[in-house]
Amino acid sequence: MIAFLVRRLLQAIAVMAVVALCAFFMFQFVGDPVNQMVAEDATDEDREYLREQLGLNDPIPVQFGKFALNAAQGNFGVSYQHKRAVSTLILERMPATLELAVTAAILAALLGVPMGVYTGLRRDGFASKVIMTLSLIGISLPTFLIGILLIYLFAVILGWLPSFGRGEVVQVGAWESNFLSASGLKSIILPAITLALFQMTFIMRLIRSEMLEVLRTDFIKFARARGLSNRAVNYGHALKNTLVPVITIIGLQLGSLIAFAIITETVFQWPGMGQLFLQAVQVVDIPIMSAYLILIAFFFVIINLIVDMLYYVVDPRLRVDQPTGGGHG
Amino acid sequence: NAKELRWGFQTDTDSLDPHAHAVTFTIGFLGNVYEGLVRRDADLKIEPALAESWTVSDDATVWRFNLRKGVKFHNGNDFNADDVVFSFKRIADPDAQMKTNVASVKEVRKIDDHTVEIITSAPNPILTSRLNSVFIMDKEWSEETGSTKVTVMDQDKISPAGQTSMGTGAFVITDRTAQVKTTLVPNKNWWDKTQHNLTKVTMTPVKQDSTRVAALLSGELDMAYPVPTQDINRVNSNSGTSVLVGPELRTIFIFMDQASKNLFGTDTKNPFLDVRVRKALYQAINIEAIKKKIMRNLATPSAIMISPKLFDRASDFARYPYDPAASKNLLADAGYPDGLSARFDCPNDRYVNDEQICQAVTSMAAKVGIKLNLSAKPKAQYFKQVLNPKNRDYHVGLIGWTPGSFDSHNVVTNLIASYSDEKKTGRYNLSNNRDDRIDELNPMIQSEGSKAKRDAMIAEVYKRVHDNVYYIPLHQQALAWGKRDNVTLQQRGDNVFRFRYVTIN
Amino acid sequence: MPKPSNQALLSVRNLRIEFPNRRGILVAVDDISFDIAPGEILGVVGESGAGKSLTGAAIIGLLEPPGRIARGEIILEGERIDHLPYEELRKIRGRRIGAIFQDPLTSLNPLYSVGRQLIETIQTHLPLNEREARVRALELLEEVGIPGAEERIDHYPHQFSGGMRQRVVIALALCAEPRLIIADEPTTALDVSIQAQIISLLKGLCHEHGTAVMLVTHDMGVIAEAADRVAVMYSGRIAEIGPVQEVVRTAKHPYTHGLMGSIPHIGHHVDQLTQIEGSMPRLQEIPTGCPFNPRCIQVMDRCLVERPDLQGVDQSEVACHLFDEAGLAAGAGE
Amino acid sequence: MWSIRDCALINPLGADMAEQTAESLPLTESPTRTQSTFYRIWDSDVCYSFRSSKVTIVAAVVTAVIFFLAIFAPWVAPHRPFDVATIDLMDAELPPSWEQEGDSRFLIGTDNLGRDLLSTILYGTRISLIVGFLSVIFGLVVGVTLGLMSGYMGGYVDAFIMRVAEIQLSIPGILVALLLAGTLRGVISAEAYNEAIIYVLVLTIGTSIWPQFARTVRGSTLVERNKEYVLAARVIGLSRFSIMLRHVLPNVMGPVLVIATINLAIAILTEATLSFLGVGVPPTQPSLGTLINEGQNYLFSGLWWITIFPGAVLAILVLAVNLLGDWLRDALNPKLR
Amino acid sequence: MNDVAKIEAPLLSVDGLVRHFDVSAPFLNRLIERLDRAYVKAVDGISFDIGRGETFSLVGESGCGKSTVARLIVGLYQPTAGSIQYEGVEIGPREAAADRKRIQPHMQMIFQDPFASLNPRWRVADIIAEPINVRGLLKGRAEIMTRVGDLLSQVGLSPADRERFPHEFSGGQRQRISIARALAGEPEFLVCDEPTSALDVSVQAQILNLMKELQNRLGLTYLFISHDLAVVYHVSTRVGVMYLGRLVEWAETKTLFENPRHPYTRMLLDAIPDLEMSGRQRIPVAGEVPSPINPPSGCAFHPRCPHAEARCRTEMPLPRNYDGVHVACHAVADGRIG
Ligand SMILES: Nc1ncnc2c1ncn2[C@@H]1O[C@H](COP(=O)(O)OP(=O)(O)OP(=O)(O)O)[C@@H](O)[C@H]1O
Ligand SMILES: Nc1ncnc2c1ncn2[C@@H]1O[C@H](COP(=O)(O)OP(=O)(O)OP(=O)(O)O)[C@@H](O)[C@H]1O
Ligand SMILES: [Mg+2]
Ligand SMILES: [Mg+2]
Repeated sequence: MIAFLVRRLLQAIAVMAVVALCAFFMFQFVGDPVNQMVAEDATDEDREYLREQLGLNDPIPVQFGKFALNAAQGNFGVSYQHKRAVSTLILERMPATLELAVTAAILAALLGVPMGVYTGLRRDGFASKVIMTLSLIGISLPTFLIGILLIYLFAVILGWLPSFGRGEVVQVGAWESNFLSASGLKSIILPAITLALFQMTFIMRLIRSEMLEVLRTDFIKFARARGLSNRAVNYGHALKNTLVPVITIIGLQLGSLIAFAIITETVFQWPGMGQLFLQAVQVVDIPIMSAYLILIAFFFVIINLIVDMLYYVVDPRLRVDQPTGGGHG
Repeated sequence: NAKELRWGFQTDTDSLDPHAHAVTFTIGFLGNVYEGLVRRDADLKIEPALAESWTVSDDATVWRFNLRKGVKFHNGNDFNADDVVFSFKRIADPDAQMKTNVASVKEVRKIDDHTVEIITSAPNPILTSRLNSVFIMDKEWSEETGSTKVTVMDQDKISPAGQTSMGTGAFVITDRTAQVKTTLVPNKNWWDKTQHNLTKVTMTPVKQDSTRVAALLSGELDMAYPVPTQDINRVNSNSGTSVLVGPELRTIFIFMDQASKNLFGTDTKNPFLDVRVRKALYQAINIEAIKKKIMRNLATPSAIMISPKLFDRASDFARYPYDPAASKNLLADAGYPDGLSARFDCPNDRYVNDEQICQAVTSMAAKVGIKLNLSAKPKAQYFKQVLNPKNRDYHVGLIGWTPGSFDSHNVVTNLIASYSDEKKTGRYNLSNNRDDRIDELNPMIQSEGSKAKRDAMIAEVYKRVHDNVYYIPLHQQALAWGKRDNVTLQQRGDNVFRFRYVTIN
Repeated sequence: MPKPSNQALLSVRNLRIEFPNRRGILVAVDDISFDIAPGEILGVVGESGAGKSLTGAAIIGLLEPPGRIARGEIILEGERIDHLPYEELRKIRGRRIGAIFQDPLTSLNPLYSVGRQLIETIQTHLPLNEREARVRALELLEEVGIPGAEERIDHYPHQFSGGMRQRVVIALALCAEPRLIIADEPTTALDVSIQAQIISLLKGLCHEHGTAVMLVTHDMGVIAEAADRVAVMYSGRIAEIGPVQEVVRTAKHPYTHGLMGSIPHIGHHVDQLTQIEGSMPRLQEIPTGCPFNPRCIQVMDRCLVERPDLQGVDQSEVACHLFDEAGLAAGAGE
Repeated sequence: MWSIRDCALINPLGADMAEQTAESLPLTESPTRTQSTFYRIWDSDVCYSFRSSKVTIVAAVVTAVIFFLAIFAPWVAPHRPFDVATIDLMDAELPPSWEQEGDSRFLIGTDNLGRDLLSTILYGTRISLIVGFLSVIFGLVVGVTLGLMSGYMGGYVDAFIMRVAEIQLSIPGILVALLLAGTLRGVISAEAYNEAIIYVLVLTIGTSIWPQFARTVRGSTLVERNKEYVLAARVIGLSRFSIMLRHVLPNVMGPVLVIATINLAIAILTEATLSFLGVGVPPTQPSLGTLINEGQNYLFSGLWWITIFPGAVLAILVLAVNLLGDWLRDALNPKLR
Repeated sequence: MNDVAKIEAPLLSVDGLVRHFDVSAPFLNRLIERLDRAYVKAVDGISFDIGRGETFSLVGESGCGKSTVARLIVGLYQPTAGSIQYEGVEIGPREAAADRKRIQPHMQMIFQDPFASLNPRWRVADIIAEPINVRGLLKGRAEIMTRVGDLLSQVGLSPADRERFPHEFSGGQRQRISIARALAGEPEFLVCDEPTSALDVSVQAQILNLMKELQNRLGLTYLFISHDLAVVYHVSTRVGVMYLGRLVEWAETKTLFENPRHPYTRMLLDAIPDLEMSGRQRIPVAGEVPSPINPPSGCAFHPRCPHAEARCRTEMPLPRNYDGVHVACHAVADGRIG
């Protein structure tokens, strides 16, 4: 297990370094941060001074080296736009994004899994077909349009839910949470649904097709032959055996959940990291962009780690211990 | 009874530091908290603020300001000349982007506790027009909190003034979560008479246009701006909300590279060297259609490059008429009977409906035979590309300008005078034309004290621009502020929102 | 047609299994009947695709759709079970009928420990708590000959060898001491020594508990060793059924005859094994009359048109026109 | 796992070979065999399951119609929306012709710049389909090639390809697209960018989806390469390359096809999302996504048709393609017949 | 039975063949968890010869390495050590790749699973034509198709079956298709890995008969692997008994079955089910199968052997020739059993 963790850690560092490097080369072309910062009537000297201050005159490898060195010490620099430490900015925004992404993931799983199981079991049922078709809405309209339509319906026309923001947040230690106030809870509904819709469809379809496979296996037939209850067979045996690929995909999709959060956060003015990033792109706030990308890579690595560990929990065949039984085959 | 104003703009203030950012919204917002020696009223006229009165020497280089007595900062500290000297020093720091406002200031001298003298390096009759955004901070507070300098790019040198504020203004920030919400309450000890009836103000940024409009419609915001032009009808037809429209100071115009022999990056001869071609493009543009269809009448077509509000002789000028036939003739005269083609660069997230305007211009120009290849991109990339006087990578482009000093000289020296690094002129002369007469007039306008003479010289410049079609001015875009009907407020042409004029019924 | 005997544990009457499909209906098993008495092992042999596994699946009610029982009855201890609702049938499965499927590698859920699967099955059928169920599971594992059951019970299927896994599958089938066990090719692909262990285990059960077994296999050696009676299936029908000695030694149906003749023997060398020419017809092309007629060396005109029914000959029953009154002499001569 | 019984329909190689043999063997059973190639395809299980599912037929017809209209847009469309000279700003924002202020020249109205919406949608669908298809094909070719190599060759090749895929996966697709499009805009000239933007999108979206194909194919290849038919091919002495191409590839294509159909939808939506983020196709040549994004601004102001029509086309297209994908997934799975 | 064959130089000769599979944990795991490298010694030094026109059979417990030997011979695995000579030419090691390439076409293999060894997406015609195309034996589509038709008739199928897909055939027919494919390459040497284990006896008989007929007609040489000792008895000229990666005994078929010497061979023969119903109780081989990763020291069979002595636990017995019967057993060498 330790070896496994060490290996993953090394991989993680490598992945993050490559991500950072790629990102760094790209930033060159996103735009010029200086123009976004100076007054319109600033002189060329002013601009040159600022350029020097920002270290933009160094060659890229030097810039990257400095960045990597600082980043390794947890120092991601100062935001050009906000004039604050990037680490603080991102930490401030993280709870919002994580709460949104996690709520969406849970929502997607809570709806997607049972619907997937159901449509897998009743492949030809009318209800299954309806569910399958309706679920396609989740992937047939762009997220931003769904978000705007939801806002229009629930905030403007019905006036039931807020159209933007996080509502009242409650500070719990360093963490600002939505979940502890009524308005916070109300606020998260629409963004979470918007974000979850795609994932839900995906999970549902995946589970369905995996269920269809698993239900035909011998051990399911054998479980029925043993007279186990339907529930035990469908959930205990069939569903559990779909989990390895489902966990893989959900893990991979969590990454895209965070990416799609950029759009959801923009539409719902959700004060998360995605919005911070998007704004950073607009004003070429390089420190924020690099920190965000590294953070996303970090999340991905962590998620992958968790996914791998879940494999071990779910599937005993993947555990590293030596087979104790004599024999093969 | 509590009168809370909940309002939203498309972004948040960059930070609360009054000197660090050269960003209109940030400075505009902080103007509710901080004050300068002078301020602008609802009609943008300069009026006394922290200075009760001032005098200027004849050569317009020494300004003496008599400071208002009894003014207190929000923390109760007295306002005095030390604070002024300190603030001018802080804003002149090379890392403070507001430093351009004091670029002409050579020295600030404390005469006594309530008198200061400002000495400029050259005659500057319009100094006060820049001083309204030189905000005065409390010296003691700044020293206590370690805010004597603005933030530089080092994690350990972050100025606390970015996160908290200490001004003399009509409102006090009580609570702020950056990018989420900033809460203000009225300053009970404010020196001026209050006109508003607010008890609390909350500001929330809402980036997405449709979301912002939705929040206004659903009553979650009392005031929100900008309202996209196409949504104005919707907001007006909604019961309880309406849009307050008014002309903005920003002028939108088209520039054409008039220096390069060949179109940048091609072997094609630059057709815009010929005034007839420039005029052909001018006359191909149906400005009324743009006004009606794209701007929904929220634009004022303009013949010159400054808002008529800022130049009294604006009415002397009239646009060349929209006349495609004339355009075609001009092109034929210039030797382009079969038309010509050039690239058209355009920002897509900077001005009101910028991209649509460019698309419309493209289509109109195509009708007379000028084939413009539109390339629209985000401002970060657009400005990087066009705002480089050493490498003018464009043929035709679109840009907008608000004179920071609310004065024509700003336009002339930045946009019209030819580019010169040492004279610091023409940094934004994107048309890249060189007109010796204008270069001659430019310094004269700056130091001319007489308004009539000055206006005449400015008019001469604008006439030359018009005759030679150095630029194609389009319009002044309009402001559209959405609000609930029970809110009354003053809309300023510089798009700055002052809470002190707001009342809620 | 044989009468259901009173003491039969399982009676299959006129079972017909169909696969409806867009081009028509495939009849995979057609009108087969047999009984199994308590403590008896019925061997089932026949060409691959003859319908052996489907018969087993039908008895336990696990035909996969679109397969269905089109006709016939399945009677377990005097009670008809083929049309019971799912839940009723479920209670019979595992409790009264145990099943062992062909492939030990895939019959166990790889994600649960052997013990968990045993305990789960025991608790489904018997009113035992977790601890008692575990004790019972341990007993079972020992019974099927897993050494060190105490330690092995918490292992996962992949940690067992093929032979041991097959024994675990048997233990699972035995959990609730069912009266009938359907063992579908329990030893295919295992080497002879593991095969021997499993056969002796099954035989032991029959002797000690009076369990009835339906044993499907290709291995004639296993049949000869273990079965009391044997049914020979061909193309969805029973060609011959009778005591094992009689069927193996004096096969009556030409197919059985061919089958027995095809077995290579150690000790006496032949250059050429006897073989049945041709191959079994596909389900959609079963000829009229006797399905074996295209390959039969003793084919008669009657075989081409009239389907033979099972009829008693000695202690066996045979479905062949050779044993009709007219043809009796000809058949007996072989 | 995926044994595909009816190669004729989904495996061009198979169909191809069937024809060849049919030609080269006129001697045997010729009367039945002339009809057989077509008949066999028509009568195959995949075709049958297609013929017997009304939903699938409708989906296929809808997809075909959309494709037809998109491909033949220049001939079908009543106006030429990409020719700026033909657009008149004064025609802007006309509602559909059946509404009161509608104009009979513009069947379903015009957009905010005066383009005929119907024509714009037709042309836009074309762009969306190009982006969708090319990027899926790009992702598919790259992913399948790398996945095959990774799975078949194993060892360092496998480790390297999978690490690269991991890096690719750890930057979510949208971000890759955002940065890559931004970068290219900075690197190449504006004209080139406008010309190239479609291919840039194809490249970025394709880049972000190849790991999915690679992982899937690698997984199936790992299973297939140890199957005895591959070993048999090796014993026969076939080269590695031929084995991968001729033996393994057709057997791992099943899930690939299914992923491809879903990703087609995802690619089109990603393109729309990118234009929402400001890096889409140029506004003068809008795709469906750009149109929806443009129209989205006019939703509140009552100009519903600018979003609703392209939105509906997109939704219907995605729905139809996915229904086809669903059907294909089930039809190709012999266990589900 | 074909006595002439033995006198000639052997067609295939295997000497000290070894194949180990590395099943070690990844490097870092070994480093941190202090594990050693682990190898499955699937084939651990075996030698035998096969004469032209002969059938040599390998029998033994599941997992003893029979398939691995087969795959080594046809070049699917690289040997870890040892030599494989075909007509006196070394084709084993990697360096001999050129020779292997030249000789490979003379060998073919029939795989255990008749369905898995046929590409499900190929038509029978293409499957059978593949070796012809690869070897370039014939040119022209029509000619090849005629040949395919001939081959199909030879294995008892119809030329019309060319157009069908493998799944349309029964198990026995598929097996014949793979035989036809093997024959299409016109091999001299055929490796058959459990070709009949999934078939019922009548289909099995058909296939065995065909193989025999081909041997008689074309002089093919077989390496035959099976669990079914009766089948082995029927087809082989000579039989080798494998235990845990080694050959423990090999001899003429009749000799081996009538007079098995190695204790394992004896136990194996005792475990054969009794079809004659002579009332003989079969005795399964006692004890658990040892792990090929950590095989027992000395003679690998000693934990299960009734004749084991101290020496058996420490010293590995080498095969010795007793009148043409090769046995690797201390007890036999010592004359304790015989
Ligand atoms: N799902 C199905 N659809 C159509 N036909 C089927 C299906 N399942 C089985 N069959 C057919 O039913 C017949 C009997 O199958 P069954 O599995 O009972 O054979 P078997 O006697 O057990 O053969 P084996 O010895 O190969 O296991 C076969 O011909 C088979 O093709
Ligand atoms: N590629 C491989 N990697 C690791 N171990 C292997 C590999 N191939 C075979 N083995 C191991 O080598 C040993 C011998 O395997 P082999 O397949 O040769 O056995 P076999 O005698 O053919 O068995 P069976 O009768 O079950 O087919 C087994 O323990 C097997 O697990
Ligand atoms: Mg079966
Ligand atoms: Mg083997």
